[in-house]
Amino acid sequence: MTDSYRFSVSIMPKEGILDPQGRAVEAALPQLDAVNVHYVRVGRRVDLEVEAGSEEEAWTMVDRLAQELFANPLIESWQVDRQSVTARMGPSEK
Amino acid sequence: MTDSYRFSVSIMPKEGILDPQGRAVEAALPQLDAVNVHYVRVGRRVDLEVEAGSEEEAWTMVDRLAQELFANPLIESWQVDRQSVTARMGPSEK
Amino acid sequence: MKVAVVVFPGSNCDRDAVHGVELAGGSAELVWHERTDLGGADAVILPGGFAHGDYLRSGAIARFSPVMGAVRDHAERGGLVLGICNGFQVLTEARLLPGVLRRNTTLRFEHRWVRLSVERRDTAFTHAVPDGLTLRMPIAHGEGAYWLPSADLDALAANGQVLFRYAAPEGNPNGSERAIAGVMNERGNVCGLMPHPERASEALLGSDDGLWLMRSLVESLARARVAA
Amino acid sequence: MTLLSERPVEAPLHRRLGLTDDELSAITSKLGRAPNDLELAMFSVMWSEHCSYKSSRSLLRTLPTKGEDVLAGPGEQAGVVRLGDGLAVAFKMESHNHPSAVEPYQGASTGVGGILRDIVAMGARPVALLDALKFGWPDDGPTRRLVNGVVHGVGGYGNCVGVPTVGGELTFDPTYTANPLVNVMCIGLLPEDRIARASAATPGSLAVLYGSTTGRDGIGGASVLASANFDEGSAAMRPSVQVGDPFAGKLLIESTLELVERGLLEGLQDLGAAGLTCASSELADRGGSGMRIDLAAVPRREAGMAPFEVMISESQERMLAIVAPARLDEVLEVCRRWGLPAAVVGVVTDDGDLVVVDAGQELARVPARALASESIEIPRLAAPPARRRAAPAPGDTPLAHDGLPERGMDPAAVLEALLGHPNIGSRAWVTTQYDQTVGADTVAGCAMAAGVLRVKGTQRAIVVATDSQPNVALTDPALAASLAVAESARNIAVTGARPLGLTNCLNFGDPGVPEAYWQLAESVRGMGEAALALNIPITGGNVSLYNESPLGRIAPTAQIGVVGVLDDVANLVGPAFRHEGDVVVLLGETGAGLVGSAYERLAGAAPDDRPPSIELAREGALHEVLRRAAASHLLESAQDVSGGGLAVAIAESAIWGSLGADLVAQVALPPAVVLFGESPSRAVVTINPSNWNELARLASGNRVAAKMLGQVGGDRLRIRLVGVGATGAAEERGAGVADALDVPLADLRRAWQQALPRVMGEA
Ligand SMILES: Nc1ncnc2c1ncn2[C@@H]1O[C@H](COP(=O)(O)OP(=O)(O)O)[C@@H](O)[C@H]1O
Ligand SMILES: [Mg+2]
Repeated sequence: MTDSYRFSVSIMPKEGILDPQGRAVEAALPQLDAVNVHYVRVGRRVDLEVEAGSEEEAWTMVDRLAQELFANPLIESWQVDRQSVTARMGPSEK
Repeated sequence: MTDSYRFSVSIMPKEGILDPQGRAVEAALPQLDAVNVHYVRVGRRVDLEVEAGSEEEAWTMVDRLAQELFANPLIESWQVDRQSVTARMGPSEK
Repeated sequence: MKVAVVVFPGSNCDRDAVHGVELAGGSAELVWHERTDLGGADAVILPGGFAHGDYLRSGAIARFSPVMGAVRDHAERGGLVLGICNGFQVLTEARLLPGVLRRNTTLRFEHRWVRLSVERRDTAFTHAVPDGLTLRMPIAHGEGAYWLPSADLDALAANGQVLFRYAAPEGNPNGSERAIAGVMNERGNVCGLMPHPERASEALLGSDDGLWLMRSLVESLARARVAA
Repeated sequence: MTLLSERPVEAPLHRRLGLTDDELSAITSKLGRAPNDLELAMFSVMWSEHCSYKSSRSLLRTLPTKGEDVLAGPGEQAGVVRLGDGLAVAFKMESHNHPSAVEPYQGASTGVGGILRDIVAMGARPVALLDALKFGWPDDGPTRRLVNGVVHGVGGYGNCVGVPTVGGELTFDPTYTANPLVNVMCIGLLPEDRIARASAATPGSLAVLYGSTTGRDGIGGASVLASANFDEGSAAMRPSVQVGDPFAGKLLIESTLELVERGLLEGLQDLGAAGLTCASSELADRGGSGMRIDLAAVPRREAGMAPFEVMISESQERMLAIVAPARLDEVLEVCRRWGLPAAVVGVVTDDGDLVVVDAGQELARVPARALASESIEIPRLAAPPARRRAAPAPGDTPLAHDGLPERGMDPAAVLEALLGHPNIGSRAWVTTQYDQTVGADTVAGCAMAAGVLRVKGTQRAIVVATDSQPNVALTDPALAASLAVAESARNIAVTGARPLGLTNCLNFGDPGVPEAYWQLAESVRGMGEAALALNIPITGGNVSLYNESPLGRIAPTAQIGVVGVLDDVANLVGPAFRHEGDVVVLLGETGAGLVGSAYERLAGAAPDDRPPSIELAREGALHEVLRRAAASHLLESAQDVSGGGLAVAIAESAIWGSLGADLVAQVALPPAVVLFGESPSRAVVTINPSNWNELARLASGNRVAAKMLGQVGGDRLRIRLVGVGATGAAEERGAGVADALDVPLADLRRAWQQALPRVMGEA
């Protein structure tokens, strides 16, 4: 019998690799008079749910997907976070 | 005198709004024999650093940017997370 | 001689590639991505398009299509593989070619007529190109900025793996490192380029320079046949 | 239920759904009883302006739609005309204005997806797209975001599905600031004898819904958005945004074409506005049958959808096919292979009713015809505005003044200003974001007056163009519509091609306002008259009303699209100058009237001035001359005179050919009219000197004026003006004759290239 494990994977351009999107955002900031904002980096986030026999097993699956599918290790780094199953992102609380 | 506050903003398709990217990924998962993966949603993540007089001030700025620049409230929800300044995402530990 | 043109869901230059091969005197047939063989073809073309939508990252999903196993085997046996645009992206994602094709530095989809300098004319993909000719053909992509760590770029050039560079007057349209538009593997049997030779194979359409590349491919197969 | 909770609870349901009390009683009498909520919701979307054309149908009936080459006309999902060699072209234009105002990227991309499906639903493979875009002045952040979003959205869908964008229009005008226009045209190619029909004629046949799953997308979009005054402020008006999935769209195109090519379908309709309700009721109505839809069978994306949500959902990338039971397995297999969900959601019946059941329980029963062909029509009141300028009658004497109010203006400076104007300058900023060459058929993309696509396996080429005249329409909508038809057809003729058919998109304001309805009625009249005179059947189109905002009503915009054929692509004539020494010839006569011209926008016009008039017989004669001249290889280049007038037309040919010219123009009229007036029925051609006599004979034989202006050559554009009448600086000096227009080509090219980057704040 299996359980559901929810993860979010963040994929960001590696440090030291030029990020044109981040640059573009920074360039747009003055128009929104947001002058004190720096080091903008733009990446991807993938949320998913894994059916697995154990959390260990679920982690292995997510790590594999992150490395093989979601990120290109040449230029991107990634980070996997475990989320509570209830925490599917709804409309922002803000 | 001001401090640096580091945030990451996750922008995801709203519940109920079609997520073509998530669907395309999900449809392809069997080819990676990852059959037990569901509810894939693909969004964006923006990391940034704010210079502000107080954390309060910094949050206000990020919330505004999230709403006005990063996310389209009609179809996307967003979530802001505070990060320790040191925690700029480096190459993955994996 | 037969060329297999792979059709991924979302490929949209597959029929154009067949047309290009036929103009060059070859014959081609479409091969659905779920196939695990190439139908006995002598060469493979991975065509342009948006395989699986290319939402995540161009070519990221396509590299896992069943047919890619056959493509890999074909390449390992020394068979010719040509990736055009999205096909180039798939080949890099599959690590059959070095490098990454990143988002254009313009952050826009770019459709432009460009000019290519041919860095080597002694390859299976370029031997028919007349000396001194720069090739005029269109690009049409959003993720075509070729990238490698600069040390690897030096090695790539040193190995003679750089086949095409964007040339004047139009120049580098997408921010590719060292204006690289196309590369091949060390063995010289797998090649990828972002511009579209198959769309520039008839004067009526604005240029037939691309035909030199299609011819090179088709004639290479003919030679291989004779040799075998 | 989203839709129902959107408006104040007090109002009765039918009003909250956008139905009037009259409409409710009409529904009640058609049913012979009061409708239930689901039925009411279905009527509300089907009887919306968007689906029922209730305000415009009576006008559209007056249009000329017949022609021996017309294989499918209005009423079908797209027009189809015979191309030759056993082939036909399907084409149509559609608007996605309000969705694009709400969410520019998704609005534009679902607009492209929608028109693509109309063409595919005819069984045609889409081969070209054109996009006609109208925005406010893009000097502020919001408008720039709108422009960027829409252009990105058009490309995002078209590029991905691999259909080249080969033309369009881009116009900036303050009246579009809060209500941009996104009109998209699609052209498809199919064998003459394989037109798919949107009809369900055989009781017992199955209704198969395939493509994407059904979610809450665009609930209320059709009824609320398309039939209520659009107002940014009121969130209540906002639909749950439709999101496009071009990848699914591409799979839908390929799977549908395979289904049609293999003859597996009896009937086919795409799901657009009003979703399943529209497709099922129209299929049944056209087939004179009925249909029974089982909601439980509809593949969903979301849990807990109410029946009405499933019935009117506008989830994209869906088709409803009518399939004989014997063919079902083959159909499902094709969908499976293309990775598309498919399900039998209904069966064709013989009782004429559209019946909706859920888990065996009947939820709605409505005569299909009552929802579709027999939906109501609303008689509207038309009243011209109090003050408006009249167009001069044909042959009217030109006005005395020189139409150059402000002083010290040098013609070359005016030309540079015009070429640098965002409505005239190079479109490259937009068009480089569109794949123009995928398909390997594009002979001319977004560069010339018309897009040109060769047809593989034949000598022929398809030629397409789209135009509009909103500035003239502010003064005279009927004239403007005629001028737009004439310009589109002229764009076809200059290539040497002949027009096959015309489609259009009518973008207007609230039909309940007599002046707005008058603008619509007049435009339809003008469009019909011109199409009839130029002998171009109108095979379809689209009407978009309520294009208003708190800032006011948009300029009346009849967007015209014409498809033509060049029987031998070898005879194609381009607009660029080609050789030094070629002779530059003006075909047609320059007429008075600067109102509505780009020049007027720049310099203003005299209070007693008017728009130029058009003589349709002369327009037709010009096209005849252009075609004959092209066919007998007399022409080196040909370019129509339109926005910016003669000087701009010549300057464009010079820029595209990188060749200057040294010309002399006779000024019988005010110099500004001669150089920058936009009177119709003119073209600038270049010929080898040895061909002059033959061209002159051909022209005079058709009563078309032909004047030699000078020669191609050099790196400057020089136009000397001889005859009386001076403008600007020359007049200041008391000179009797105007200064020559004399400027380096390089300067003109720079101004032309910088037009859009500058106004978008990128240069
Ligand atoms: N939004 C657009 N998308 C694609 N092509 C466009 C667009 N706007 C203009 N074009 C193309 O740019 C060229 C110039 O447009 P326009 O000035 O309207 O030409 P014309 O006046 O001859 O109709 C034409 O080829 C037209 O198709
Ligand atoms: Mg135009």
